[in-house]
Amino acid sequence: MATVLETPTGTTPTVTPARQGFWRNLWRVLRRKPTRLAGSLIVALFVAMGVIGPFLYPANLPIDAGNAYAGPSGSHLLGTDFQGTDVLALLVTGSRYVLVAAVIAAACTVVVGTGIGLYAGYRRGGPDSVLMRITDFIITIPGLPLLLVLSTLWKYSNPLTMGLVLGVTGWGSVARAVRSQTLSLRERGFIEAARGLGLSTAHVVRKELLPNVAPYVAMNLLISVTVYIYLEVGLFFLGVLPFNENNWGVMINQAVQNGVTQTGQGLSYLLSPLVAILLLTLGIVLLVDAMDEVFNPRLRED
Amino acid sequence: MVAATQATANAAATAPPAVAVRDLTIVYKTPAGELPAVSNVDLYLPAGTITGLVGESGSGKSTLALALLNAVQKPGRIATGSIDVEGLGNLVELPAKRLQEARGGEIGYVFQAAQNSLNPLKTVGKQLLDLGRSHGVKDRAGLVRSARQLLARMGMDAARVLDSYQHELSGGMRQRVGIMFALVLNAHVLVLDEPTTALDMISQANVLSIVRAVHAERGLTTLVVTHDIGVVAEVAEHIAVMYGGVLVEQGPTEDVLRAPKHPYTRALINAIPRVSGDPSVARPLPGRPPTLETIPKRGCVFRERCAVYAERNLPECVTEQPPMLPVADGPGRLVACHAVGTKESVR
Amino acid sequence: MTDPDSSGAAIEARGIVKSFRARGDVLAGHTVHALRGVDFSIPAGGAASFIGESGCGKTTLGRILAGLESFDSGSLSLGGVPLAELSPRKRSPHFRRVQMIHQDPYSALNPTRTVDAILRDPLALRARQTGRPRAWIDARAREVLDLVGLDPGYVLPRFPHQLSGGMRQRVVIARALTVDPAALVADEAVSMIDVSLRLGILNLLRELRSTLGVSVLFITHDVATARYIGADGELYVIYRGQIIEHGPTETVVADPVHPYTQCLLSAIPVLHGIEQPGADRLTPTEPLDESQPEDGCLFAARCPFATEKCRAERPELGHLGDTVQEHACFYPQRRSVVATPVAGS
Amino acid sequence: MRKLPLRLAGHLVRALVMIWVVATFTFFLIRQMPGDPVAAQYEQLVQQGMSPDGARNATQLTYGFMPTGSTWSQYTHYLWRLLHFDLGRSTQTLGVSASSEVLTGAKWTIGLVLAGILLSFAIGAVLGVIAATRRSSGTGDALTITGSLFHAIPQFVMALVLITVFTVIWPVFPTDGNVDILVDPGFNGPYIASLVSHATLPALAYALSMFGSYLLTMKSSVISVLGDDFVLAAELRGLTRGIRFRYIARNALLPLFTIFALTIGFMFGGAVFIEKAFNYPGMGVTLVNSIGHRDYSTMNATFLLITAAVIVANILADLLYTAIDPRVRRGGTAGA
Repeated sequence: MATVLETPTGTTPTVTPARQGFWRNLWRVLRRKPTRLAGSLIVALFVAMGVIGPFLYPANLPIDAGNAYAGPSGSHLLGTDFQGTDVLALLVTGSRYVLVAAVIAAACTVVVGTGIGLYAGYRRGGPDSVLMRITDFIITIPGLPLLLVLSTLWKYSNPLTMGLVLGVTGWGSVARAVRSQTLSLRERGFIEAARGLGLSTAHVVRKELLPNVAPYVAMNLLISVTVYIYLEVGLFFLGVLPFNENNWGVMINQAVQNGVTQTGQGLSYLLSPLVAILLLTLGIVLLVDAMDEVFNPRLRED
Repeated sequence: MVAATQATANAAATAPPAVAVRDLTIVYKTPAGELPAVSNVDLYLPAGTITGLVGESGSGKSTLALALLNAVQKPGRIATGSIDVEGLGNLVELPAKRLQEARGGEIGYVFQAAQNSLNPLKTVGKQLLDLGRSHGVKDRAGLVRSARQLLARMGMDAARVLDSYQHELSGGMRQRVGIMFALVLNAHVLVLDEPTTALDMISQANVLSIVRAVHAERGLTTLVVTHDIGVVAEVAEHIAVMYGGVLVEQGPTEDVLRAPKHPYTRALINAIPRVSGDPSVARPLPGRPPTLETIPKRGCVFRERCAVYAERNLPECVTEQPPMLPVADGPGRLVACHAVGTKESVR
Repeated sequence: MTDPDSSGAAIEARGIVKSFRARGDVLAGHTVHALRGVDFSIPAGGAASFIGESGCGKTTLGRILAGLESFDSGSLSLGGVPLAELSPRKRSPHFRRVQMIHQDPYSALNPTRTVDAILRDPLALRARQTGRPRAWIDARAREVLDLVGLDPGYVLPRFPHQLSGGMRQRVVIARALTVDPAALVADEAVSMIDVSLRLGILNLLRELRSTLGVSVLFITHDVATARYIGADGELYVIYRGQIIEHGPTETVVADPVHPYTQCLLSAIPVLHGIEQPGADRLTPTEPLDESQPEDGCLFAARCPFATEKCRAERPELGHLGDTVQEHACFYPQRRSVVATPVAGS
Repeated sequence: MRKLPLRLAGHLVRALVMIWVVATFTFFLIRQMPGDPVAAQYEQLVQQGMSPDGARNATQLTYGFMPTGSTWSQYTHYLWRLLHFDLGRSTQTLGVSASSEVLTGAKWTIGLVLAGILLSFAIGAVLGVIAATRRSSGTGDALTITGSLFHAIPQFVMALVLITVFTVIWPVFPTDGNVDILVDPGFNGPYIASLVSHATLPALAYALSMFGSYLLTMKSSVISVLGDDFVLAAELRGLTRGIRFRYIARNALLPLFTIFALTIGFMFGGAVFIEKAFNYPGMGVTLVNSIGHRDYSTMNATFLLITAAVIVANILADLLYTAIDPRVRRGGTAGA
């Protein structure tokens, strides 16, 4: 359950009371609305699929040419693809690449974005305007065309490279959100008071700024996971990347290549990855509004 | 100092209306059910007078001020009682269209200096024309002319102000524009909410002198809502003190200040540091002002912080909300306290 | 005058100058003179109040004394130690002994931390500096809360939004006490608190002066509050960055000689019925405007008694007309502007 | 109005710097290609017996930059040509300059994106106001959930869903291309009808995948504006409902423009998916095909033009914002 919701603040290994309180609060906040429970269930399902999935099926899935494009049936819950392989198996085994890459990218975005946002917002002056020019630049460059151009260079064979590339190009909006939040926080009295008491800048950033910025970071983290899933699956769908192992984007690409949209045959092969993405996106979206309550004691209470 | 212009002269001709608030209760919907922010208030604003409504946070004074324009905001609503304005009738029952015309037309409301009561995207002049259009004013030139007179009367460069946006005006200037908007359609009842909060002493004195002058010239019935007794003492002939949604005392300002009857009024006056006389005479009031949730449901709302109850703890202070009763030795003086009131001689 | 190196520390400031380059395009390129050479001194455990209209520089002076703002020129010493020459790193331990109490209790406390966490961090720092054991931190946290009249059991586990404005301001003062300050700079510390509770905070500040020997600098536009808190201390009246009247609080309030001070005191509302207004109450002829002339007396443009000389030369702070208090006016004149209690009230 | 030209100048400088950085980036990117295509073509021509100079000129014609010489001279030469809007030749369709190749696609993409933006802006803003005004009721929550859901649905998923529904299950719309080839082009009824029918699904895909973010932003901004003092003041001054609504709407639109600027990059990016799914001949498809065929000069040109389009759109959004918000247009501090 933890990977997707892992927030950057969870660095200290020992679970200090505040941290233990964090998980209990998280559960209390999630329980408050049924939509959030549904959301966390969906996300948990997909995370489990990503972690356990590939172990449930043999390395190369059985092909049954005679039974191509079969509709959903008893033996094949979601039907079969153009080679007769079971779509459900493809979906499950294909989920790991997508999820791992998205989580890495999101974590990378959050760390880079929050770091730059906090630094720019807190330091202001020269470094702030330089960093903000860079952020504007990153935001203005259209994400997908950039990835396409980069795809000629790297082949994104494993999720790590895909995650890093996505992360490096996508931290713009998090940085901007965190910076504006830090700028407004900086005017608040408690930041100046902390400095007046002689507390170190590290303390001010970690204990005073970060907890106040956390809700925005968490929300951006979740939203960026959905954006990254959509970007990477899209890249495979466009067919610009050679694929050695299967994933959702490949399934969609293969379905379109084999004329599913023309013939209408094997619709389940095309629709299952689409529905999987929609479901996962829905799950994450339902959790987004909980993030504010998790980090803000005033909202958490009533 | 005042050039009585033609516009203000005919405005003074029609006599200012009196305003009578009878048994008014306003409740707010909260998770713990509907709680009264204002309970059973009887307040009378004699025609042509300035009344000062004093109260701390949670006293319900701002809610009462909004009620005078029947504009209590959700989740609040007027549960019982009536607000009769001479020549208009009971605002609570006024049809929506007539109420909309009365707001701005007969009754003007002025916001705090710190609040932005103007649309940030339009100039003051354009918003003045919007006001005219909403009230079906045909003679736009006349409207602009009386607006200019009012602004000039308040010591402002009318042309420049009409052409500027809100962010180009200071707090004090924004407030005077608010006063102009409230009176430009010849309203005769003026309600000012905390007119001097967040202003310096000198600009506060300036605003209060403007309020006094405009009240006299245009013959208004004015209500000034504030937390600062000094402001009321400076500008109002009639004072009303609220605590926890209840009107605890009202009467002529000088009499009430000279001989406050209600324990809360006495404590409030005593808690203000003075600029002359022995400084150590001031005493803080123990406890803290109530919020909507912590106002006691039964008995006197001030009981927990009341010196008289602490000393004599009369049983009815706990069981029964004290009614507003005339005081033996003061014309027009009313107090809501079991220990005072006419019954005092009996006790 | 207590000796400088007692637990408290005297603060001496000479010729403090501070100006800002305004960024708004109306004032583009025009520098705002916040402070124009201010002298100020306060003994250990003493009291001083600064009054003046907003924008006159009193808050800037407070921030400079608390080390939160740099200053262009002049000298500043705390407990006899001149701070101007020290490097920022060496200066900060000294400035830590001057703590600022902000006006807005809602923004002075971190909403995501409990009072316990808020007090614990500075106390941990203090424990490390003074070599005290960890157990001392909890005990000291409770002590400072008692000092400010709060019940530790009730307050420690709570978040700021669960406390009232008055209680929050007391927590702010308690946090300041964690570093055993020599001086507290209270900038409009009570203007956002309910009237009935203000006196509680003011009394607290007075008690801290007697019990801990902490000196209190009170910045406000409300003269009566300034008088209450600094009754036995000094009163400084600031106008457009210059001190124009300074002396024992009672003298300046009862017997002001500078026309600006007189305008300030005349503007205080009179409690008719129990006070009668001063006979010759004054009002300035113009509202305050930054672009008013800089040469000659700064108040000349608004002064009802300004003469050609006032517009030409700028009077220096002095005792012209053998007044008890210092003032900066060529024509000091006693005027009864303050409301006095009506007999028998 | 003195501030406006200042602002414009700032924008232009930033735009030029950005385009220069992107151009440099793609220049060096192409250098890193496995088996540097430019050098490969040069050797190949030399092997075919062409003189080194002839081969250099031919390659230079194709790629738009000199195959030999120091990287610096190649770079400066490349920039010099860029200033003349000459982005080299497309290797895919011989003889056609890369930029013209892209421009043909550009007008389709911009048309689609524009339609998508307008549709999503309208739907999002209107639904946002409704969601805000009825936020405590069921419709409010329902709209918010749909808004956040549609906001999160990727563009190509939306495109494929629309295709499956409207061309496979219930074939109402034509499937691919931007116009029916049989119809002779020109300003006549059938041509335009086929143009529109081909464009509806892609534009709808844009709108449905974008209106969510406008809805959410509009809802939160209306709610915050409703909390402003001037809304209550307008009510207390007896302004009519219509005037009050206009006050609220105009103030609530402002945050939408900032979101608008942010999503433009997203929209042009999305063009690649939607055009590929609908096989609509826009810049996006040109980019994908150019990568597929290793046609680097077209790829470079397309990427530059897409970035330029995004920058221009951002500048327009910012100018529109300045036009509406006087605080930006006539800054300055309040007088005494």
